[in-house]
Amino acid sequence: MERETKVSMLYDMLLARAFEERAAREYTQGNIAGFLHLYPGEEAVAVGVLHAAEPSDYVVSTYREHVHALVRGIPPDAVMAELFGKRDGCSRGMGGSMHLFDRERRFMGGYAIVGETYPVTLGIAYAVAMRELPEAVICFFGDGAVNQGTFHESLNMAALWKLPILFVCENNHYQIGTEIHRHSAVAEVYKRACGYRIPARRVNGMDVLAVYQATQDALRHIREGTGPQFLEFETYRFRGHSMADPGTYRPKMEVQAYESTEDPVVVAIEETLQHYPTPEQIAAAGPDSIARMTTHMNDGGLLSAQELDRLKARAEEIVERAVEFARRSPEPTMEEARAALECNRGAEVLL
Amino acid sequence: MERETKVSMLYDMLLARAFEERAAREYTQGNIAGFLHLYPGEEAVAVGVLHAAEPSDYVVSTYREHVHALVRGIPPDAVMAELFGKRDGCSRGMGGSMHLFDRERRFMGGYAIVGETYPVTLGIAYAVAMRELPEAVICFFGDGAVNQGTFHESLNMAALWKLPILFVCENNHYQIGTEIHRHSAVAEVYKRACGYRIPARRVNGMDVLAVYQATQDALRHIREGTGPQFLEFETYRFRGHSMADPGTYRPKMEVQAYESTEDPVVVAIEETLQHYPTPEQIAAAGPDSIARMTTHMNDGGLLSAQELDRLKARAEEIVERAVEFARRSPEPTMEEARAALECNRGAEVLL
Amino acid sequence: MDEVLYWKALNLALDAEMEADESVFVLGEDVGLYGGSYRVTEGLYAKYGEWRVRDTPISEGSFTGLGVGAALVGMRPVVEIMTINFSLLALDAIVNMAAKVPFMSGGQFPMPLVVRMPGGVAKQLAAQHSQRLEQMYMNVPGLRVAVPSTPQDAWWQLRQAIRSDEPIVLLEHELLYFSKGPLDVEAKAPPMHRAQVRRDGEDLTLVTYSRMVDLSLRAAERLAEEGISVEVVDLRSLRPIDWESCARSIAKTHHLLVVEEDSRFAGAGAEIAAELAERCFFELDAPPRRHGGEELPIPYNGTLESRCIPSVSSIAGAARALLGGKQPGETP
Amino acid sequence: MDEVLYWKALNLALDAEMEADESVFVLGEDVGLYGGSYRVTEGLYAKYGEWRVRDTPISEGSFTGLGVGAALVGMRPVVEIMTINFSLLALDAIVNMAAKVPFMSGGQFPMPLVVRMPGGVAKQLAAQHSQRLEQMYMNVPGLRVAVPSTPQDAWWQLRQAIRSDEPIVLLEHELLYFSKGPLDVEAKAPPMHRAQVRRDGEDLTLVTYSRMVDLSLRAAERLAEEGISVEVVDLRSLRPIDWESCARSIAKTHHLLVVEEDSRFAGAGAEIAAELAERCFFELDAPPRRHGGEELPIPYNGTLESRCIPSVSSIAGAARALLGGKQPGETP
Ligand SMILES: Cc1ncc(C[n+]2csc(CCOP(=O)(O)OP(=O)(O)O)c2C)c(N)n1
Ligand SMILES: Cc1ncc(C[n+]2csc(CCOP(=O)(O)OP(=O)(O)O)c2C)c(N)n1
Ligand SMILES: [Mg+2]
Ligand SMILES: [Mg+2]
Repeated sequence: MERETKVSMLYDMLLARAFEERAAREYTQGNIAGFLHLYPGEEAVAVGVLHAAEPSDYVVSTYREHVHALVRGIPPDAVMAELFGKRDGCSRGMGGSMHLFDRERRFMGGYAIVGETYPVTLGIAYAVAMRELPEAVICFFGDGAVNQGTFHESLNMAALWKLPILFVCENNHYQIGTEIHRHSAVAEVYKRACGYRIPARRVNGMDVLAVYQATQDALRHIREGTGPQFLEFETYRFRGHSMADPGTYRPKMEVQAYESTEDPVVVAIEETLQHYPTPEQIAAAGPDSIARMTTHMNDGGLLSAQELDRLKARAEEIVERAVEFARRSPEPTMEEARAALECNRGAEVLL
Repeated sequence: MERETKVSMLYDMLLARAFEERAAREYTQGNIAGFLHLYPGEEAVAVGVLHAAEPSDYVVSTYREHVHALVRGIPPDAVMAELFGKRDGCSRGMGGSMHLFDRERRFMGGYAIVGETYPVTLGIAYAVAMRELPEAVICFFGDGAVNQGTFHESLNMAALWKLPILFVCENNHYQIGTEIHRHSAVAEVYKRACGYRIPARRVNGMDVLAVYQATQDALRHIREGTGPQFLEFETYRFRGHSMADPGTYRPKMEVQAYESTEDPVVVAIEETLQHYPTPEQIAAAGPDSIARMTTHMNDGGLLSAQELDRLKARAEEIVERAVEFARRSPEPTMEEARAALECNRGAEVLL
Repeated sequence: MDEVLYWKALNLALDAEMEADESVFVLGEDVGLYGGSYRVTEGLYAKYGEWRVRDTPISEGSFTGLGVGAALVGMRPVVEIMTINFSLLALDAIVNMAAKVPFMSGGQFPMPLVVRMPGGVAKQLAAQHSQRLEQMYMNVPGLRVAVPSTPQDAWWQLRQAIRSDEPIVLLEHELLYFSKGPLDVEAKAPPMHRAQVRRDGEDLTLVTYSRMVDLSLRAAERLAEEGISVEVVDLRSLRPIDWESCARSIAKTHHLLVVEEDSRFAGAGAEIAAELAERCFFELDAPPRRHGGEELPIPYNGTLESRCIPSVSSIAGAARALLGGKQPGETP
Repeated sequence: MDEVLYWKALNLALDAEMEADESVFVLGEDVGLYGGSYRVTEGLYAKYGEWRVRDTPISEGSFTGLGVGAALVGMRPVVEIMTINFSLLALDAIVNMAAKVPFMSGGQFPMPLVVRMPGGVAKQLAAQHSQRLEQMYMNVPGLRVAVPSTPQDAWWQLRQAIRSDEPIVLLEHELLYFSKGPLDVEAKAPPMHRAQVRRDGEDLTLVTYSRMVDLSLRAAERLAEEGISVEVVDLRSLRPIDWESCARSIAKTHHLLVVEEDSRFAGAGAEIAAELAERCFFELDAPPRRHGGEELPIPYNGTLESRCIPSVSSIAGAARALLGGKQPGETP
């Protein structure tokens, strides 16, 4: 892999972290409302997967999708403005945090009813297959989403018709407050794909290089026309389920056990808090998937401490600018809301 | 196994066949209406499974459930009267062919929306488990029903909470006109249970003794408290999907291929017909699961030709009487319909 | 002009649109090899192949959602749900996705999705298979709902629905499939949601749709013999509703009767009657009335089944009662 | 009398019924260990254990169906669907099963099922999470629908629902959970579906339910200062509806305004207005009016969101307009 790719992945992880932390802060200050589902801890998944994808591939995501959107190339300005509900948001302020869309970048949306990403993906992939295009559709979902009926229905059809789909499970072991052993009879999510004969693997989702590699392999198979592939990435979210969730349901021991292998400090903060940790606390928290990548690059002589600082500073600055942009963006009007609803009316006469 | 049990199973198969053939005739004569899904060809499944069950077990079935109801012990009179839509039907004429119910016999209903039997079963089994009773719940469904989302959701919960459920797939290889390879990515239905770690087996559903044996084994495990079991019975329906379906979508060769191993003659009639074959044609059609059992008993010296004739005659007579009963039973009234809807109102004051 | 069956008109419409536009495809249970439960897709599998006429597993939620996904990238899927009763399993795809995604994206995506489904009370199909449920689709901003009652409208409205970039639910009636009517394939279609006066009259405006149009017309004939002149308005669409056409009629007759097959309480007729009661309040000489089905799931028994929904004579009775100022029950 | 929060009243009701009857159990996503998204099941897991307070996977269709199955054998399941938006995935269980099985079996089986769900427009939850959907449950013979607007009613109606052998949908409002009100646990409950006059008035009958009761009462206060006397009727139930209480009020005021949070077209208000327009036609001095939400999915943006549903001032405006004979839009 080229050094450039690695740097770019690291930068995206830094940007993702900075963006989400700032979003949390803006939320507590009342600039963002509604449900806000943050991604810290899971960055390696979005970054590894989407760096391995082509711009011609499609992405379908959930309500926890800011980072997918950013890595896909939607400008941070447009994402932040959407979280603020402003006119220059990527969904014009109509969708908000859980419903980011960008047609041009083939970012087909964040869907907030658990299980919707499967059939949407199925339909896009059906169109791709029918037109015999070399594109793939990447479908994100969580471990909890695996128990929705559409998972089963859609995987069956995807396999039956050999559709070009990469199913990506972000297994953070929790469905809000319910731990995976309490929601799934088989906790190794990738094994659920066996009922459809879809090739499936479990991969360490805290290791961005492993994620990237696994995704590349899977996409290659898909482009060979052999049908869908399934990847389970084991990961962990450092925060509560959403900004409304203190996350106190996770036993301290468990959080620490996970940290000791992956992220020894940062998460300990969480469960004592009703509120989101400060950026300083998080910064002080030590190695996680980002730290791992940083170490890897340092050890390989690919990145100096100065360069790292520069990347971090750039990320911070971009986020700062995004907030500024979002703040200044005007509110959408009722006329714009009506126009959004009627965007497909065209010249058609209704009555 | 006792001779008595075998005789009783053979008799039930004969009764089932006679009942269904007669229902078909009554349908063409306008005494039965709506959708009428018949069971000829599949008798060994209902008979084998339900003979292995206890009266304290519960049964949940589909719209193709007349034979399940009969074998469960609902009087043929009450079943036929229900097909006629009469007051003495087991659902008082309100449910009809697809909705047979008998609370006393723990026959928990025929459900006509594909996929409903799973959650209903789940709920009954949950109650049984919660009350720590030694009962099991038997859930019938077809090969096509396996692709409904509730299959997945319910099997996961059943396995997760170790509920006492026997899942019984009647795999007749068709979802109306769609053959199993065109509706399921994995056509070995029992393998679909692997995603939930539910023990599963495929068994010849044309062999009533094999069905009985497999069911006994499975129920024993269930009563040991180890959770659900899954049995796939391979079978074949000799008729169209319902009386509205000529069944012409099945290639002649395929039907014959199946017959040559299991039922060499009877089915050939079917696909040439828009109408149901006459009882004479069917009678002339030769060995199927019933013939197999007859041969087995003859060979073992368990049943003389005379005894067989007597069983057949009894079955015919019972069916004849059932039709007579159904014919004479009065129609239900609008007041009875309202009473059925409000059966649970009790002394409660609504307004 | 040719007379064709309703199902055939739909079949011709599908064929015409599939021929004209490669992005049109149909999917559903048994729509292909089998030719469709009600023959609507007959012959299309042979002509267009399995990718454009796709037999699906029994997975309503996901194959309807497949339609949503395909529409997002410019395909024109026509999803057949075998009957409206099964559409409860697909409501998330229709209500939460198809109707909302174009809006939630700020107007970025097309949604040229058609969901067709037969419904209504047919012949002793019992409670789970006899639902009407039109009202479930009416209260969804972002959806349009069409209810063709004739072969001509079936032909027009299905084609219009396929050509529209908005999501449209097309509700067909199981008992209309084998009804016959004239079809002029060259005739210019009226706007898809325009109501149509099917019979002129002076004394009473009867607003209805789908299968009840035919029954209402027969009731109107019967009433004409008694000297009562009924104007029958076929709505053709349940979202939006062409209020002007209704109001114009009421301004003439000063009496309103809404006829629907569904249970009266909170059925489609509720919106029709409520809006017209408000709009035409000062025009009305008598209370606006709804004549609908009984508040019961449909019984299997045939006699009871037919007593649960309006008939020609019950409609005539309701009209007489309205004009006579009596309760429907009081008039024989 | 104690003042308690609405969620707490529900919590007390569950606790009381679980204590009284071992066949009562609750299930849903995060109702157990986590204590419920809106705290309604708080403390119950510790007290009653996991079999009676069951955390479920995200499988709405099947765990609601589980409730149906358990009810068939005499259990009293209380299913929590995290929000009404997800209940579209459970409609088959509620509409095709719970509401129909007792009937289809000819009256053999009990169905003591309660399905609780929060709904309504809360605070910038966007289109998929801001639905009201009451009307979807109203057109289903065999179901009953309750909409408590106060802690006292929450306590009464949830207990009544659990004790009833019929299936009942209990619609709670997300913004009511943290509203406070008096609770007298000893007071005798009125019939579950009885409407309640929350404020007496002479000039106008305002019929509403759920969160809109509070807004309507505040609008009535404002109007009182202008000399307009509004009678506010809280329906408390959407199926059945207590028509007599509404009609009695209209007989006094001769004016009807229906207020609902949902989009107006084919919302719950349609049935209310249609039936009352018919029943009270000769009592009414002005057209019966509905004041409801905009015909839009709910936008995320906060300003637009609040403009999409009735507010105290828009309700007051609608009342003034009705009495002044003007269109709501014309009044500031
Ligand atoms: C159908 C449905 N049910 C419930 C919810 C509420 N809900 C939102 S996120 C969530 C948990 C999802 O868990 P998982 O799939 O593991 O994703 P994660 O949030 O952990 O990324 C739930 C239950 C929903 N949005 N949709
Ligand atoms: C949800 C739903 N979709 C479609 C149907 C229509 N339908 C009735 S039976 C059937 C085929 C079921 O096939 P299978 O499960 O194999 O059972 P079989 O009829 O072969 O016994 C279909 C599609 C239905 N009743 N319910
Ligand atoms: Mg998770
Ligand atoms: Mg089958």
